[in-house]
Amino acid sequence: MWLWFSKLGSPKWFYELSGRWLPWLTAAMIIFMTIGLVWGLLFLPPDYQQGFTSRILIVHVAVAGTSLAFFPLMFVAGTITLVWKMKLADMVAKNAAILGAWFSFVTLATGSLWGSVMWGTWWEWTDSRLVSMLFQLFLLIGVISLRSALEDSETAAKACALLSIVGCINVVIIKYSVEWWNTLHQASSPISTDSSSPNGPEFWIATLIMIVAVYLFLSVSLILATRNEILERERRSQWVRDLVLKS
Amino acid sequence: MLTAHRLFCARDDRVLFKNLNLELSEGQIMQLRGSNGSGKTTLMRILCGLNDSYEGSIKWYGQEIADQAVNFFSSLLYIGHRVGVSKVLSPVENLRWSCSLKQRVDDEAIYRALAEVGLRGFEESPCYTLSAGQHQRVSLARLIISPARLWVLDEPFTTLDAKGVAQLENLLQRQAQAGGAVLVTTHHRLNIPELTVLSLG
Amino acid sequence: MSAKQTTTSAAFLATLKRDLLIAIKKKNDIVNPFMFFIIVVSLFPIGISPESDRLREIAAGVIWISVLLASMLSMDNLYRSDYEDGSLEQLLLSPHPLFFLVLAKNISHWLVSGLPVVLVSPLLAYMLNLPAQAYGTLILTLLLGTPIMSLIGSIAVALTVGLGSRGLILAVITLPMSVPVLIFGTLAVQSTLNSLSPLGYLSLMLVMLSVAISLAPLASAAALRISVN
Amino acid sequence: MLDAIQFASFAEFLDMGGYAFNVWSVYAIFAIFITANLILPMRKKQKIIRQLKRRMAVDAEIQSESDET
Repeated sequence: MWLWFSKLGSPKWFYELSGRWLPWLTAAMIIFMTIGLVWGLLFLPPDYQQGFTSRILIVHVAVAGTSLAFFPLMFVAGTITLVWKMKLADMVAKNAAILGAWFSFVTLATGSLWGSVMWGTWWEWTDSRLVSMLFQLFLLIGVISLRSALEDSETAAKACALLSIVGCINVVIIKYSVEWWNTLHQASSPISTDSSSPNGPEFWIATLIMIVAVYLFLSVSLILATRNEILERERRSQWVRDLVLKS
Repeated sequence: MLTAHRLFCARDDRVLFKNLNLELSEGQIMQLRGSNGSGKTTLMRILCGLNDSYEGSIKWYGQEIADQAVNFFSSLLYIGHRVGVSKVLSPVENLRWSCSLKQRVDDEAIYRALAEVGLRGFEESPCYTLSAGQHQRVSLARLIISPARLWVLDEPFTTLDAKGVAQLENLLQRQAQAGGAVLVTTHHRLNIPELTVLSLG
Repeated sequence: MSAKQTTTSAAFLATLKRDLLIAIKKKNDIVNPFMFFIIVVSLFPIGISPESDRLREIAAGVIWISVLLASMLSMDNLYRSDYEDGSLEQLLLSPHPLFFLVLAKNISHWLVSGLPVVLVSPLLAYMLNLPAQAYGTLILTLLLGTPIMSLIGSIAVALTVGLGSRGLILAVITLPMSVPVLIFGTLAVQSTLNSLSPLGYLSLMLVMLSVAISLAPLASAAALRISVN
Repeated sequence: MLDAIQFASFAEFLDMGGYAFNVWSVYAIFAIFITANLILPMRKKQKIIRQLKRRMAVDAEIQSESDET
């Protein structure tokens, strides 16, 4: 068990393993993405309430659902960095923060494009999901800027790990308090939550396919970025030199 | 009492030291030598437990320091580049705090120690009115008060005048005779007969 | 030797005393954030509207946000000078649990920066036309909320203490984390204004405070060990 | 299968039931997001490898020079 764990932490081992996985993951991503997009755009019948705007939701829900994975991911990576001093976890965490910020931003952008049709407004403070996603974005930006501010890479790794752990706990508290805050203001809100989810099994199947596709995209992109990070940080080691010579 | 075994430390790709072994026993004064950037300060901070980015083992009386931090910290006195003297406070107020982090101390002992390091008359003046050498002397007063077995001193001689240097050398020898140990970095030629030297880099 | 060793509570008190002493001697660090708070609050009526009805509605929020901003300012000094003069290293090398020493520093920081703000808040509430029945709730929320801010801010300060120029990074990290405090602080005042009991919110803030007291110093201590490397 | 397509003409497809701007913006953002986060790391990898090659060439040169002297 311990051996396996330390092996998992070895960047070289990860680089080789991920190199073997990457083609399969990419292929699966392309397949799911194509099915999801073609079905979503061409075949999905218009929702009886929302018409063709339900096509927005397919993408939005997939991205939003996936971006919920980032704080747990960074929590785990941060714990591993602090407890076992595993460098690989930090390399993943660094890129997860950046990718997570992208995800949060796209969630907000697509959400407000959908909201502008359904609610007639681009931004709605009474939607707790949008508000807590906004603060998730802020927290991720905080982690990213802390890393860029700290020069020593080891200090940066540990500091960001700690901040991610604190941030995760906070995201949960923020989420619940914003929800609470919202229920009290809901009276004055133009939104009724019931209308926000279209019915129909086709919609959910299409969304599910997109969620799988986006998760696959997340792993492919994260692996690509992590591999770059490995190459940069391990540039002095023999195996990276051999690899560069071969390519 | 303090042993380090196969220490390895690299900072951003640069290997500071590897496979470094060190043994410090009672009554020993050890001087760390090495050019600038050879890792003297880093080694000291690692040995004190301030810096944990190293590989290898450090033992205090045969037990890893990480497993007995409380025990180790109460027998350790460290004075770094930054001597730990607040400019706003007076020497007495500074010592009252920094000593009480480790042991019980009365004002009388503090005044006596300050007089011994030549700060009589400055006890109550705020430290920003004192010179760098006098700051150093305030921190040296802690050596007199402290019962710590192990002293780790990073460049304690730099700002001292000739008299201060002699006095500190004297203090180090007194500590060694009392069965304590000293680890010190300096570029000075120390006037201490039984000196062990460890060269880095 | 063990007979001469200090107890943790003695080290705690010594640290508390020292920090208060430093704060009293460096008056600017206390006075400036405090003045900043008062000035920011008095800018709102000019920027938004001098009408008393409008002011009454925003009073609690204005005071709370100004408190958050002022605490950002005062926070910067929590560990900085200790880091620069080496006292922080001495703190880390103490045999006593860092948890309590950090807590002592946080308490002293709150006493000199949080408490004055709480004390002056009724005056500002009056200037913003907050109805008198809400004063008690406002003070209570501030009493519970400002220490939470000090404790959370301490983590961020500890993480950034080694930075040469940190600019606004402290605010970027800390302000998003202050959202729950802000929400419950203002909700409590609002519900008093609507003649509802604020007890639920206050007890929630109390829970948050006790969680912060028991966890935040741990995180701060870990952050200090990381920063002083 | 083709009759399951919800649109009678290409123009209707583009129109998206009147919500063309919103729907197509979302898909455009999504497309940019996906491609950017796949292409950028790939390009970065090539850059890193190029840099490493250059550095290794320099290292080898220094090595051979010091061997000669």
